[in-house]
Amino acid sequence: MSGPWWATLRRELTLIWRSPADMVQPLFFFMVVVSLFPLGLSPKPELLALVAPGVVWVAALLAVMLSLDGLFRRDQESGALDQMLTAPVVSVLPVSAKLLAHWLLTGLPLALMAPLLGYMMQLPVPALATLTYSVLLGTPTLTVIGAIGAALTVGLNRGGILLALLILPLYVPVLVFGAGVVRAAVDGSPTQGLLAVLGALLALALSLGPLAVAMGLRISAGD
Amino acid sequence: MSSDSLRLTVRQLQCERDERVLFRDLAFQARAGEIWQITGANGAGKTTLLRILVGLHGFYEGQVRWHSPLAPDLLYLGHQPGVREELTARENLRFSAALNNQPGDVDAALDAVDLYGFEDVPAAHLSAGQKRRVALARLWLAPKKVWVLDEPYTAIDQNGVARLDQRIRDAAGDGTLVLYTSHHRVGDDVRRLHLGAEAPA
Amino acid sequence: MWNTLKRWYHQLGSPRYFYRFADVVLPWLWPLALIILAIGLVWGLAYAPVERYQGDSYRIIYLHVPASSGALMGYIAMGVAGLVCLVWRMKMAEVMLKALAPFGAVLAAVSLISGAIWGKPTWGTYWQWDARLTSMLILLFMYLGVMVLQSAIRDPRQAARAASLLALVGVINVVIVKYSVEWLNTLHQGATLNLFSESSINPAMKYPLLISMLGMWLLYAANVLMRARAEVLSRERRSGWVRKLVEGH
Amino acid sequence: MNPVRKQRLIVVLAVFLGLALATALAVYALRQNINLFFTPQQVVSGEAPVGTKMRVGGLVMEGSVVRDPDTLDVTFDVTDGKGTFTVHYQGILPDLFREGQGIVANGTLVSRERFEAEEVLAKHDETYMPPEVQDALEKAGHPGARKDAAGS
Repeated sequence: MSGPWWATLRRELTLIWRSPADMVQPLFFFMVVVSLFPLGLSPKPELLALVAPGVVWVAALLAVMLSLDGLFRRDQESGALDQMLTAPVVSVLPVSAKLLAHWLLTGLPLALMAPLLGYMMQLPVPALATLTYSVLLGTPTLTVIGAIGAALTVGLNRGGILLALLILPLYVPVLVFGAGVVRAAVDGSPTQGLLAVLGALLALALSLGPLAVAMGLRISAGD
Repeated sequence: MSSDSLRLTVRQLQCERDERVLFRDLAFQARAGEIWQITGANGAGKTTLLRILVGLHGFYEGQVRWHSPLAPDLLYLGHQPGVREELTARENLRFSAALNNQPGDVDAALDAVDLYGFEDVPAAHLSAGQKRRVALARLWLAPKKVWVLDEPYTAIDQNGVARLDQRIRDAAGDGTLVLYTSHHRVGDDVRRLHLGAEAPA
Repeated sequence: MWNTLKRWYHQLGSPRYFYRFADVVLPWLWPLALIILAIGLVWGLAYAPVERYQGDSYRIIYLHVPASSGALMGYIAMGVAGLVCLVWRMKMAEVMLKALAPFGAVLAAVSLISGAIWGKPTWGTYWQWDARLTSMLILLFMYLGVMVLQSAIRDPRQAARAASLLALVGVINVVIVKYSVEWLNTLHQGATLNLFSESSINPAMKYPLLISMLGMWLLYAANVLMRARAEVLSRERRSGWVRKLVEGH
Repeated sequence: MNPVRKQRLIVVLAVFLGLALATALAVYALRQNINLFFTPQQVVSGEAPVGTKMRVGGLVMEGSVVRDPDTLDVTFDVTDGKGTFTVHYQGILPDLFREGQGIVANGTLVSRERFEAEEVLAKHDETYMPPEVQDALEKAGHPGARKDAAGS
């Protein structure tokens, strides 16, 4: 039974690996957006440290969202998506493999980049670990929720802006707790409880999200 | 033929799309070993009919009944070949084989569709006809009981057409039900289903 | 009892029967809703006693609370319609889903605006990123999302199914958003009306509130029925009964 | 068991496992007092960590408000009947701020008795009544006239 799942994972990793732009662009976007804030606000360290949790988190959130537009589009245009939906597998399996591959090559790099950007935004060093954990726990949730929107808009023109309208309201809880836990770390407050909330959101997204994505893809195919 | 070879029953099928009735009161029964050619003008609903039959399109009225679970028996080739340009011919075929639980010698199948020597070429460098052949190579992997092929002859050269004809007839001889859309006729014993001549409502 | 309910469900599930039902009910429902809402509002705005601390400014609850409750219930109803639509593929659920969204969005906007007007005298600001205010804003965004998605997909049935899934995900989201922004910041008072315990509002103020709430819900229902009726006609325009209806008049 | 059925079973199990994990994590989080909101009782008993940012809430004690006429400095006591501590704040207080009213303050706990507020919000309580009714209630000594709003 693991055949189709592993085959999909391997295929997705190969696909993203062969078009590195898909992988590099969100990361680059993340860095550029965060760098704009000191220029736009003021380079004062106290001010930057104050807004840093929110800035880094909003930038990460937008980077994940932008990376999702192409998640199913090229499969849909090439007809590969129809193959996946007619194959004798529960479509949640290839979908979950796709999401995992996508997160590994886009979300994970964001989490690894986050402490550097946090440092540039004058976050105190002890809070950087919490920032990394929060992005690590939060980005898969963002990927899964965003994939629901991507699945529903896959066949539509101008899917990009529509995707943003649909999924940004759904991103609110992750943003609130993601930035909140970093702020708590800056203030020296305990963070385990808030990280647990991010974990709970992740578990919820992982258990129901792929089902919704698979259903969204079927709906977009015409069912 | 006996009734247990009955695979598909379609009754009073009606489908509308974009303010237009594509077909109405469509009814037929298909059995194992039969070859069905679906014809009709462009836009007559051939692709939509196939998508309804394989369960991709759900907005229709009437009844479509497969007499045994379809998914494990189905080999569906859609209007687009389903080949990703970033992957090589072999990688593409391997993935569909794994996804569809269709074991078989991937290289031999690529050979059979005249892609010998192109196995490791990324599909982006293949012609339209060659891409379709990558998809068609699945017909030479482990057999399935139902083939649903949307325009399999598109962009295929004469040599390839003859081979495909032969393959379809062989499979039908082994009991596979083949439904395909095309203007090309495989042989005299092929059943025809013509869509169209339906007055707009 | 159960059989009656089941019969209703099936009858209202048929577009033709629904049309007849809406046709009979609507001419009564409109004026009834408007009259009840007017009574509630006039009573509340002009005749109910002033509040001890807030003076007259509290009177906006007679618009604010009915609008907020309507917006919230409308979204939940959309989620239910979405579930029915996805699981049982019922056509009337698709119609209802589409009909519920616009007025719900309007109510969410009314709730935000009236809340802002109220916020100025009580909190000293038109806008605060308070839990309930923020939740209502997100609810408005999610209403808009469902409407935008629906309008972006050409096939009405496909659009309805896509919107169903989004509404269903949205219902889960509303709950989590509510919880998360409550963690972030809470200023808004607790709920005034409570089904299970004694309400913390004086009866002289409560009755006009209940009446205007009833009026607002009826108005919403009338709006939904009207929209659903129009949608049914447009979807079924080629069927025999609609043609007969058009020719008959 | 045929493969698709087996896959379905695995998916269902995974979903239940995920939901159980989500519930467990949520329960754990709820026990951690993640919103760092403390009542006067918790402040006085030492349950609230001194030196960290937090939110406190309670009723402004009658007769405790001291305003500096020259600066915007104000101090007042906050209580919930089980504990009392002093809040210091510099800035303009909201209109609804008055003695006996519920408030929420954001700031830092300096010691178990003193809270340095960065922001004071008047928590408008959810009880609505006409002034005459409140007078009557107060005369009768009815406890409902001063409902604890901050604790709710």
